[in-house]
Amino acid sequence: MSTSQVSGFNTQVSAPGPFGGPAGPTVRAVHDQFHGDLLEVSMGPQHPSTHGVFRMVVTLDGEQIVKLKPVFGYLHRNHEKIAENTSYLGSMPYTDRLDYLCSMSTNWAYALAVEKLDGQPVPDRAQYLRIIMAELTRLLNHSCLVGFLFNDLGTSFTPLLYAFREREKILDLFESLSGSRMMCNYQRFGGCRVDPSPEWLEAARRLAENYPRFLDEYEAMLTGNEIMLARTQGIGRLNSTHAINAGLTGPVLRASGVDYDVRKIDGYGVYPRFDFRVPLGAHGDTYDRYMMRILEMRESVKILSQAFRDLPAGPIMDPKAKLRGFRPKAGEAYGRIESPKGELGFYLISDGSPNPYRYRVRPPSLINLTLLEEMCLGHTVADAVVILGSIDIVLGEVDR
Amino acid sequence: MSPASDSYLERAPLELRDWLVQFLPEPLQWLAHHLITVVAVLAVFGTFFAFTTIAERKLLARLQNRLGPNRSGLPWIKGLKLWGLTQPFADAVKTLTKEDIVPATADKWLHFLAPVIVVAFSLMTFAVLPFGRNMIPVELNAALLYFFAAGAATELAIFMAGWSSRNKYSLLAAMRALAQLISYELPLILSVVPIVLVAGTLSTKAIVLTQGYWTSGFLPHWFVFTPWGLAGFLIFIVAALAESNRSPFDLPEAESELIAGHLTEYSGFKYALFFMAEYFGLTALSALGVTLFLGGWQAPCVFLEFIPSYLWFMLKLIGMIVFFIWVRGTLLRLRIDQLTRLAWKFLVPLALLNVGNAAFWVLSAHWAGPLQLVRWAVSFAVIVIPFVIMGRSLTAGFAPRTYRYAS
Amino acid sequence: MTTALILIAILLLGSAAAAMLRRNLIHSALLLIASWAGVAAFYLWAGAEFVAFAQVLIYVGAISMVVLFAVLLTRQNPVAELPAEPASRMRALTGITVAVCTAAILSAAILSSKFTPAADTAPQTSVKQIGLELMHRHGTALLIVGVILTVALLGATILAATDAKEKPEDRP
Amino acid sequence: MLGSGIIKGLAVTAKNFVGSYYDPARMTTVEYPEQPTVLPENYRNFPFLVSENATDPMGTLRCVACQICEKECPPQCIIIEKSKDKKPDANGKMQLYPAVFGIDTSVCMSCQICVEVCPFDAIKMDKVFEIAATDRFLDLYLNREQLAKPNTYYHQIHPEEAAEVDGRLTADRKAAEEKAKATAAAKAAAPVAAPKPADSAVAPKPASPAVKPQDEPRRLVSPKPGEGGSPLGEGGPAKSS
Amino acid sequence: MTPLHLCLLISTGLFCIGLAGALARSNTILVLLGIELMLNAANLNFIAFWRFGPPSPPANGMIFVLFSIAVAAAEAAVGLALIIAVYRHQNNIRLQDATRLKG
Repeated sequence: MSTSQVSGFNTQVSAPGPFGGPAGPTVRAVHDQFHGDLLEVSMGPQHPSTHGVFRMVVTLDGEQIVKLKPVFGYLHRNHEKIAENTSYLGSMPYTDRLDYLCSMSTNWAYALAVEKLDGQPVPDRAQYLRIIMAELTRLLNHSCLVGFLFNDLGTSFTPLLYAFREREKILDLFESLSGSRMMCNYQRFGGCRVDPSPEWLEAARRLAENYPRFLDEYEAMLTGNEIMLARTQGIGRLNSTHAINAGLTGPVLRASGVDYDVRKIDGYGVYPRFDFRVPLGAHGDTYDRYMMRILEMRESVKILSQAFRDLPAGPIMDPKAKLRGFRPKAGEAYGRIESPKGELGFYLISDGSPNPYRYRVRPPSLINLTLLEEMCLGHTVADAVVILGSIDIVLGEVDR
Repeated sequence: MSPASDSYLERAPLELRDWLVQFLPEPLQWLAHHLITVVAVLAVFGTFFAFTTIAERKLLARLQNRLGPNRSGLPWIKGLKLWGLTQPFADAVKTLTKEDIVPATADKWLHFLAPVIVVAFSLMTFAVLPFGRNMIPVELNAALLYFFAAGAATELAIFMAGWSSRNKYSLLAAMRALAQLISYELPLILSVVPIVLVAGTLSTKAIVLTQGYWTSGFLPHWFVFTPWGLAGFLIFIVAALAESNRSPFDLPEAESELIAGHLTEYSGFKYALFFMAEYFGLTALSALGVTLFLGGWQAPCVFLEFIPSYLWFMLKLIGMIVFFIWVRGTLLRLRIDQLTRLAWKFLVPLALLNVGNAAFWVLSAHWAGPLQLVRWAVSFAVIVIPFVIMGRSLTAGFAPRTYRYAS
Repeated sequence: MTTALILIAILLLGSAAAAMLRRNLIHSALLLIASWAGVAAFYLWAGAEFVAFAQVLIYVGAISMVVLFAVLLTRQNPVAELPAEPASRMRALTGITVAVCTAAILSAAILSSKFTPAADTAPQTSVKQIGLELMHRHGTALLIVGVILTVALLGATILAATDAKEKPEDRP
Repeated sequence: MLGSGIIKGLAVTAKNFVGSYYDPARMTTVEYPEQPTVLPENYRNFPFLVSENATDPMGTLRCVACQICEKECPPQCIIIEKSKDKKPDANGKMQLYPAVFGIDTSVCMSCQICVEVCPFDAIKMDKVFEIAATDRFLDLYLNREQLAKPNTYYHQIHPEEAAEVDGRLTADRKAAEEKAKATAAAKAAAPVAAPKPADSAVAPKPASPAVKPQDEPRRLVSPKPGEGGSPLGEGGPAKSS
Repeated sequence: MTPLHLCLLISTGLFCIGLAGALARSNTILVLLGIELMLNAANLNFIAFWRFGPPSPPANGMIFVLFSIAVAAAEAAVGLALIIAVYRHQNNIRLQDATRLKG
């Protein structure tokens, strides 16, 4: 027998395979003089908790992670290049598919960039509608996130389905307004596509009003749970220097205690007219990242109630806005918003033709992912999936 | 014995068996006697397993505000849905007809042996459980010891499954299963020791009989209604959850990390066997819990004795299983180090204290009048104070936080 | 009666011999567990129920787990294990010779001794009786065994434990 | 005390368990084939071509083969070939018509941009969603005949929007006639310039249960493969039986 | 040949298999397991004599075996812990490599 099966593992290092790689067996031990025997596990791209076709190559010492390599690109769709060969309007439905959980905010970021490029004004009502949609999207995204986070933590789908119950209501609203649940394609350059009816607004207002009740129930269920605390507190710590240096944004950055919210900093749209607070974490661990989402949802509810109160009447589309044959003047623009996952930006260069000359997305999911190894080192496999869950990535946006 | 304990319903199953046996020639009678018992246990708990799966799916669905499986009816009858109750049989047909895939590099023999061993041993545990008055398959002097001995082999099978699959996830699951078994066998057994101490026997039948008294007719003398019994019961439940790999201790098959753990490379019939063994294990441990702590087949009140004993047993068993399902629908999974820490730093010391507590209970058995109150108070204190203190130290550093907002 | 004993013996000796011959440690360990189960079967056959269950519980349930754990934790550097030096072959040969000699001597001794015929049924011993015996006549021994076990477990824990270094906490 | 959080969690799930029996707001699932999904008026899935007359759909297509939608379609799933001759449209004006109009629904992403850019209200969004096919090339490519649906169908699926469009079209028609009368000039071939649809603020009713998808699910399977000389019919692989 | 002869022969066989394993194998774990087998063989003898031997105080043999099992468990625990410590030190568990007592 050429294989030496003396130990528990099929530690076969017989003849190398035809292409120089190790031959055959699936279980292969990696030897490392500092850690003893290591096990290399390729988690994904088909794995229940990598949130899509994401892959982590984890090197384990027992259950502890000594090395983690994120691998992505399995969902690359060439979005940026396609957009350079499509009209400005034609890219709008593609942006739905970037962060497919929050198409409304992604739409807005793109519309913002194009409006900046062309100097296109937006009527007041449309600005308010955009904020309503963006905050509803934030509720939707964060509900999803906390649900999935608990699934990564090992619940049998119960919190996830409670979260999905609420998400469903928001999706129904989106569907009745824009015609599609997730691929809303709602924003246009210079306004919005459809004006919501009073009934719709009433339904949305009631939803926002009832949302804290769901949050209370949700928090009562698991926020104080001892297992939950033990599984999340102190796990995946990220200090603020690291987070800033890596360019992280969104709740992940704020959980590390950095006060950075594009809504406050840029004041894009009509956000300066709203009264809301930005929660900040102190430890930068998974629990803080989870709580950031919960607290942001509560703030979103506040923004929504103000928006429904102050929503002005008027057109939803700038009358001068062009739909067909749209050609912005030559120049460049960067439009960014605080998407639920972080700073989402679109960088556009126009040469005056109907297609953008250069089109680039700054995806928060991808950039927040860069510190995954940093956060996971020294923790166990079980923690790695939780940390990944707490970063909140959508592979459509990571791979583009 | 009240007359109710000798009612027709009570005796019916046994008399049916005897009636069937008498048709056979004399030398075969004892064999038939035992065969009928075995077949009856297999049939009852096979069906029970089938309905546990559907009950679990339906209850979990309701906990999650869903409907659960409600489609499967009977074949060739359209429109008949039966609330989906035939779902397990459809599942069985599905798993049995699936292709059995064995990985190319797997250790074929162990891969095959693991599900067989796990089912065999989990079924063996049923032999010493008293399902009703005079309904116990095998009467053993050392029944409890037998139960734990048979139960110990199941995690071994999980290890075999995980190791032989030659899959990294399965291997990690195998390691976890070993760690879990080593950690939780001890508190499980220690939680039972007080019962043995007080009842003075290892025989399950005798333990049930010890609990068959009532104070003024409606306060049953079940062990769970004593301070040490309650503590033992809680430790037992936690350890039983861990032993049967149920949430929140389902680490060997932690879906979010290890895909399906030791079951990753199993399909078809072998997977079904594992699934079955898991539920058998759960049922057996619940049944043991019922036997030891909840009075076994005894009725809770004297005037309810007209309901046959085996029905009481089933009722309590169902109650336990529903509780396990409820826990599964709520809690999240521990990490492996937390799991072992919980066992060694919390459950084992508590269980040891509880043994001392039971000893005190036995020694103070003759205390009467106001001393009785003292006895209860001391017994409670011995358990509650360490629970609070050790609970504090276990969760030290973990607390809900308050957050500041940016100005 | 004797047939059952011979079957048990085949299981016991066969699995033990196979365990010692296998190169795969996990197989060895699992075969050994089978052999221990065989010993338990022998106890059952001899009428020592309590000991049989204790054997299963302790050997199959506990020691086997520790052994498997040790096997998994001591994965070997594959390069170091490959060559089978002549020295080890020599030692193996010596070991087997010694074992065969011992077996021959012992068997001869056993076969040449005369034993009084045994009783037909096993001596009746209940669990309670064993417990009383343990607690009264062998109380001291029991205590000593308890101390040995405790010390052994503590020692094992200290031996196997690594000195875990606390990582510096990185606070934001 | 240890365990209090766990007990709280158990209480919440128990509440949900009980609530699932008497509180319909908690249950969001729909038992699908028996219990039809209520689609909101604005629901969109795959475009179709509006024809004025149900009896002669090919003769009364509103589409004049201007190819704007073909150009604007982001995934470029629309294929149009102009006709060589002209046919009178609803106003009696002589117009081109699409000799070939195909939509590859395996590519279409239902983004509605074709509807928004169409100046003739000729293409609208359908509401079909029970679509399954056995051939992923031929069955998912819809040709002119399969795409054409009468205006009455449009009224059925999007009542408010259709009424609004119809009103606008008749007004335009009247204006065109008056203009034609007033000028009495030679027959103008210029197409009626419809206002941009995005300007026409369509008021949807989200909660209105009036929308009933009583239209039977449209099968996308073409009865005869390769019928109507579809461009994919020749180049595509032979349909496997 | 009485059953006692048979039992003793079986136990001899088991003992010698264990002895051969302990002497011949170079893997420390297997050596330890060989020793465990020898212990078990001794236990077989206890039970055999308890069952078939001359009358003795009741349960004597069984109690002997119980003590023996307990000590064997302790031995296995310490032995395996030692093996793990050796493995940490020299990165394999071959007996012939463990020649130095100093760490």
